[in-house]
Amino acid sequence: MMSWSELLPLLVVASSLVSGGLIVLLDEKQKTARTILNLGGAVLKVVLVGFLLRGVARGSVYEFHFPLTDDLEFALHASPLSLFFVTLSAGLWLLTTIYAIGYFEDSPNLDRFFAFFSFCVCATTGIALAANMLTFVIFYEILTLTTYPLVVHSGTPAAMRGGRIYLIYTIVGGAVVMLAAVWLQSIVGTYEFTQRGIMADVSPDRYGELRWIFALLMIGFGVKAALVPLHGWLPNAMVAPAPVSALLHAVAVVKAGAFGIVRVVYDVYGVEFCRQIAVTTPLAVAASVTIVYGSVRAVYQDNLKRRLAFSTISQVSYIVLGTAVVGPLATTGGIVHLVHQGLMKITLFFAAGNLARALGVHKVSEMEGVGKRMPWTMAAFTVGALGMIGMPPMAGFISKWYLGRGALETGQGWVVGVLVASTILNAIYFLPIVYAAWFKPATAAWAKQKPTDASEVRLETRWSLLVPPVATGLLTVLIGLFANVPFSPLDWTKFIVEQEYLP
Amino acid sequence: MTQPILYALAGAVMIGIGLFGAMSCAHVLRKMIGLNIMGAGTFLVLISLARRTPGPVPDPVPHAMVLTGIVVAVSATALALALLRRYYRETGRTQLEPAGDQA
Amino acid sequence: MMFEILFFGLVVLPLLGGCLAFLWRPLAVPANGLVVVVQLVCGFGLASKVMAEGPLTYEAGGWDAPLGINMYADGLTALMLVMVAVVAAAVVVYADGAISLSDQTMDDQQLFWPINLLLLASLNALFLSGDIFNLYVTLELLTLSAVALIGLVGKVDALAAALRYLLIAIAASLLYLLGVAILYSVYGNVDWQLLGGEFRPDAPSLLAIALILSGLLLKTAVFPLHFWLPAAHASAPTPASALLSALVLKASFFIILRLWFSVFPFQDLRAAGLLLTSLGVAAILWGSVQAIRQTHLKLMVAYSTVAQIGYLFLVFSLAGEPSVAFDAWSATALFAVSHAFAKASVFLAAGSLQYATGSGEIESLAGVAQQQPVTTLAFATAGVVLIGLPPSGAFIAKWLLLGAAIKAGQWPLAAVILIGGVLAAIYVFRVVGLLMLSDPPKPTRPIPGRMQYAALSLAIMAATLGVVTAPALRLLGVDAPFGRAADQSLSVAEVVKTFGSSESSSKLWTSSATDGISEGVIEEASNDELE
Amino acid sequence: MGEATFRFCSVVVFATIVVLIVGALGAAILTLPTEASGLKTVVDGSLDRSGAKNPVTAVLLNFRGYDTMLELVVMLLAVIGARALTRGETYTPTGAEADDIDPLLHGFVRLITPVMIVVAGYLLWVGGHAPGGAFQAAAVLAGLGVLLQLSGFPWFRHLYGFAERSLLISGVVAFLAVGIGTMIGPRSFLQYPPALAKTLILLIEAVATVSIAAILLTLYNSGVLRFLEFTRGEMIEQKERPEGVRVEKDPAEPGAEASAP
Repeated sequence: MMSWSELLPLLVVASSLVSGGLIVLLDEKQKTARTILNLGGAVLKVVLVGFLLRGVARGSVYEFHFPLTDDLEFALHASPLSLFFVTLSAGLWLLTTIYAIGYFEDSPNLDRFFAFFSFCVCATTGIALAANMLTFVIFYEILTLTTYPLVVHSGTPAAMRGGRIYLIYTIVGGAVVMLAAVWLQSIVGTYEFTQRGIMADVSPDRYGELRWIFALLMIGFGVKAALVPLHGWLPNAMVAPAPVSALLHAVAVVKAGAFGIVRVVYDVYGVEFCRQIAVTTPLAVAASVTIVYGSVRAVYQDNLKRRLAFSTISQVSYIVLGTAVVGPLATTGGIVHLVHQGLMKITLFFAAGNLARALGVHKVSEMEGVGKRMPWTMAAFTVGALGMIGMPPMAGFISKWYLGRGALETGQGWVVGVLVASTILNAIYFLPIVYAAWFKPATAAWAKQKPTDASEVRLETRWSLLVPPVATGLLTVLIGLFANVPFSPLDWTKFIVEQEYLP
Repeated sequence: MTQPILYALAGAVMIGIGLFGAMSCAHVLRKMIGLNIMGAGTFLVLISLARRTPGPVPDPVPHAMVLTGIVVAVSATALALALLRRYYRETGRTQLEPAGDQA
Repeated sequence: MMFEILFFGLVVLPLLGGCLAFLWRPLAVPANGLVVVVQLVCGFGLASKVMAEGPLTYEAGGWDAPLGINMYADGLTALMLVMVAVVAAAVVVYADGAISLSDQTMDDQQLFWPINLLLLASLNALFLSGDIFNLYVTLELLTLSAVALIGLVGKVDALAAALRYLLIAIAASLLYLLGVAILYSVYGNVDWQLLGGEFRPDAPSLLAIALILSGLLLKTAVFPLHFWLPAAHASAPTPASALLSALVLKASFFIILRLWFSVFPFQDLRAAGLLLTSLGVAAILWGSVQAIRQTHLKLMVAYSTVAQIGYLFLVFSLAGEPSVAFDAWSATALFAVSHAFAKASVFLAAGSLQYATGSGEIESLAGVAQQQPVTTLAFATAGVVLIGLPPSGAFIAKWLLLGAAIKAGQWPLAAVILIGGVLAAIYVFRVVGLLMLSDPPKPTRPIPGRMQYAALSLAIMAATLGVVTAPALRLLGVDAPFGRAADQSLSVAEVVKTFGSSESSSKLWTSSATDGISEGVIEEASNDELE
Repeated sequence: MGEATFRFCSVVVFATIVVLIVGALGAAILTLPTEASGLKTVVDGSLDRSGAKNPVTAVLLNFRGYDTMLELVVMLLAVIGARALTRGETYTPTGAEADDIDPLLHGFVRLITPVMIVVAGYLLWVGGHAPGGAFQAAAVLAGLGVLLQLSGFPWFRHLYGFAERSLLISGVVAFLAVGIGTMIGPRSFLQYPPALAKTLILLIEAVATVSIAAILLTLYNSGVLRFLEFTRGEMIEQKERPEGVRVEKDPAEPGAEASAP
């Protein structure tokens, strides 16, 4: 009989698998049942994660092991870092679910959509809780497969093209990760993710191989994390509907890549060992290039979602950068940005989705004066945009602050230059939008949509589309304001970082 | 060289003749005849090698195997001929298109 | 006693059922149903029995080898029989639906049922056989039933494909028989276990190996001997396509695997092993590229089989490295099972799609997903298994193969394993992408539920096979030609050293049950030292 | 590459393959020991318990009886496949054709029929201790069947449908029945009790003889669609022949004489 401590991590992963499976069995017309299953699954997951958090905070150990071969096993383990990511994805999933239910309403193929939506989150929590590389790779590949039907959901040729590009990148990336993982296993044997890595016993004459493996892992995870030049799929995948974009950019895919890099650096190689074999500087350079490149490209996009996509490319690399600048403060800034970027970017995509859905606005140039027409949406958008720039007291400021201090602490002043350049570029591509939306008169002819329910008459759009961005926008502010209260993302990050760096 | 070995060598030559015919002839019937010659050669090899026993009585096991083999060959030949007839009836052809990768 | 029940259920009953199904039409479907259920019970029963008690033997006819024919079941056999039982169950359910749709005269289509039963009997008999001449007879049975199934539709392309397949198969059988004849004239018996114990790499034996291998390679359709396969598998009636690709090819491969590692002195045949593996590599690349180029759905699936068969041949060079031999060998068996489930499912789904759209062209599949969600899901899921993504058995198998390739330092193989996966992704998702297009919405013919769900359940089993790899590998470890990694913790090298030569130790692996080998050997060795 | 060059090259390649195989085979045969008794001594040692005095029959029906049973299944499969392909059509001369049949042939067939049956029976019986057995007997019977059919004996036409199918499967079923009987025994599959061995072997052989004869005859029939086929074949050939392509006119067109077993 399985004990609770084994069952809980498995339940966290499997709960969305079950709800997704049940949705598959539903009839397309059973809208209520589908909504109940969706929300029920999301709420259940949040509750289960809550149990997990409480348990880990009290010092309990949650592990699940299942042997696959003599020396390979499927293993889940709720470490502080895992929980950090699980909490993020469970929380944001709940909001995205609410948003998606409102967004799609009566469009076709919703069974398929919501089933894969659930499977996708199952894969993300699996990635978060994976205790070894095999388990990580399993969920990493499942994530690829379950997001594909979401990307191509609309079924248009453009969506198909986006989906095809997405698949080519991620399947090749997955293959590279698999090669690296198996190679690593052939050197160090069977291993679990362990703080400060597992490389202590490896003889120095294999360091060359380890460098290659590191490079492969960075390339493989870099595909999903959209490191330049592996980012090509992300702008193309923005053809997906808004809730999917939110999922791709904030909750699941990009984050999975970044999380993979964090795992490898901290829990496989160990950050000190990484510095020892001199692989951190190239990674930092790659991250910096990505940050600047993404920002520059974002400036030139008129399509709002494309601009946000390039912004994601740039912002996710903050996480990588924080990891590559070896030092407790930079690490704090990088890891906490997992959550901060997620919250801010999801706010922006929710808002963009509302604009597109209510007014048919897809381009930045059509957004003049939109603030008066959709004040709540644009308020949330503004908070997200300012956060991205790094304006205090938003959450983004905290990330940049720690990153900058970390760089100075370790004597890598050039990183601060990168941060400043990126901040200026962020301002260049976000501030004009905000200004135009609030202070310019409306010029574009917006589409008029017939209101479909009561809330849509009273409010600027349906409540289920409004609550999520407002909530995440609010959180962006709150997390920034109260960064140092217990159990805030920053506090939790510091706890993780202490374990990594303290002797 | 003893007599059984000589017969076995003859069997080997028959196998060669049959195989060559099966490979180089285009008409399916000729291919079948080639394969049957090859089969007969194989059976001859088996039978003659069974005669290497010291006494007058040969080893019976290969004989039984050859009987089985003959029946199998007859069955396969019959099925091939039935297929060929049907194929001929449908297409009027007695040859197969050269096999290759379909593009 | 146990084996008698198995023998009855797996060989006698399907044969009897086949005869009766041929004799009296109303019996055909019930007989198939009964046999399929009994096969499942016997297959899993055998697996658990073998796992608990080690390999089983049975004298068919009551005479022990070399006079009589021995039947033999170890872990590999049991796994193959389970594979046959599961695939056959789904195919029979599907065929019942497919035949009900057929516009052919009832007579012709109804003959599927007896032939199917005889095919299953010959598969089971083949996997259980311990006698290389008996293997020849079962191979012929298999060939004739396969040809009969292909020819059943009577369409011109099917007739041509069946005829070519039959000609190739007859030639291949004769080559195999010739090899058996030579082995008999050298060793005076045809029991593979006895042969394995006394095999010498002398000139006639080497020629026999060459002949047997070339015959079996032709039947397994490994590149470049695959030329007959695509047309045959693509033009056959769909249930037959599934059986051929999933099971029939595995039968001849099983014999290669068995003979190579349990009879032939494979450690002395490294060059030949390398050659086999090179063919496998070429098959993976060539088959995948051809699959990508196809415009006809079932031809694409058939070329995918050409490619996937290639993976099975990687073991022949990998097993040269003793430390990874068991991993590579068991991964190969696992891959075979995974491919059987997935490929059968893909073929069944492809057949359904072909019927639903009325066309076999890939282009005509655009937008079918909306009307045929279950079949689309089945195709996509099974396709994902072909790519080798988790949590399928193919993923674990590829992981093990990749590990073996890296540990053995065979980097080109590692690259090919991965490239093959990416190429498979291209041809699978080309179809899946088309299916999921939203417009134009395609009116399709309805497909009976049992056809849809037969394909889907196989696909789901293929996709979740990874969950049961641990017991599957434990099963494979029973009397495997290599020690399992776990049993080998004392290192093969030590054992080899103790016994003086690698030859004697490799014989040792073949002739006794694996469990307890290490302990036994070490015990003996230490006793020797004490004395 | 021209067609002639291609043909020449392929012939060279085939010839090389063949020479290699034959050479290797010859070399291997020459290295074999000139004396080897194989399993002869083992067979001789168990012959008295096998129920047959002829060692080949003992191997075929007892020691390796399982193989022989599968071999009957091979025949059954061939016949099922062939019937599927030709839809069980048969050829019996009728009408004017039947009238053409030489009265002398009729008389001869009447005369020879009982003789052939007796010969078949003898071959079956003698198999127990000398060369002979079910297959040889069945071949004679099948020959008789062909003869009867060609000379247009009308009663032969009724041997189709259920009765025919029963005959086709009877050999395999007899084997299976005996096998199941011995398993209930309880012994191994087809492990005859020594006392009953001779009887059981004879029983199986007798049923198998009839069954194999029926199978051979059906196989023959599945090839005999000649008149219909030839006319239709010619028509198709003329209709579908592309211009400028030489259609092979082979004297060995798949006619009846080529496919008689």
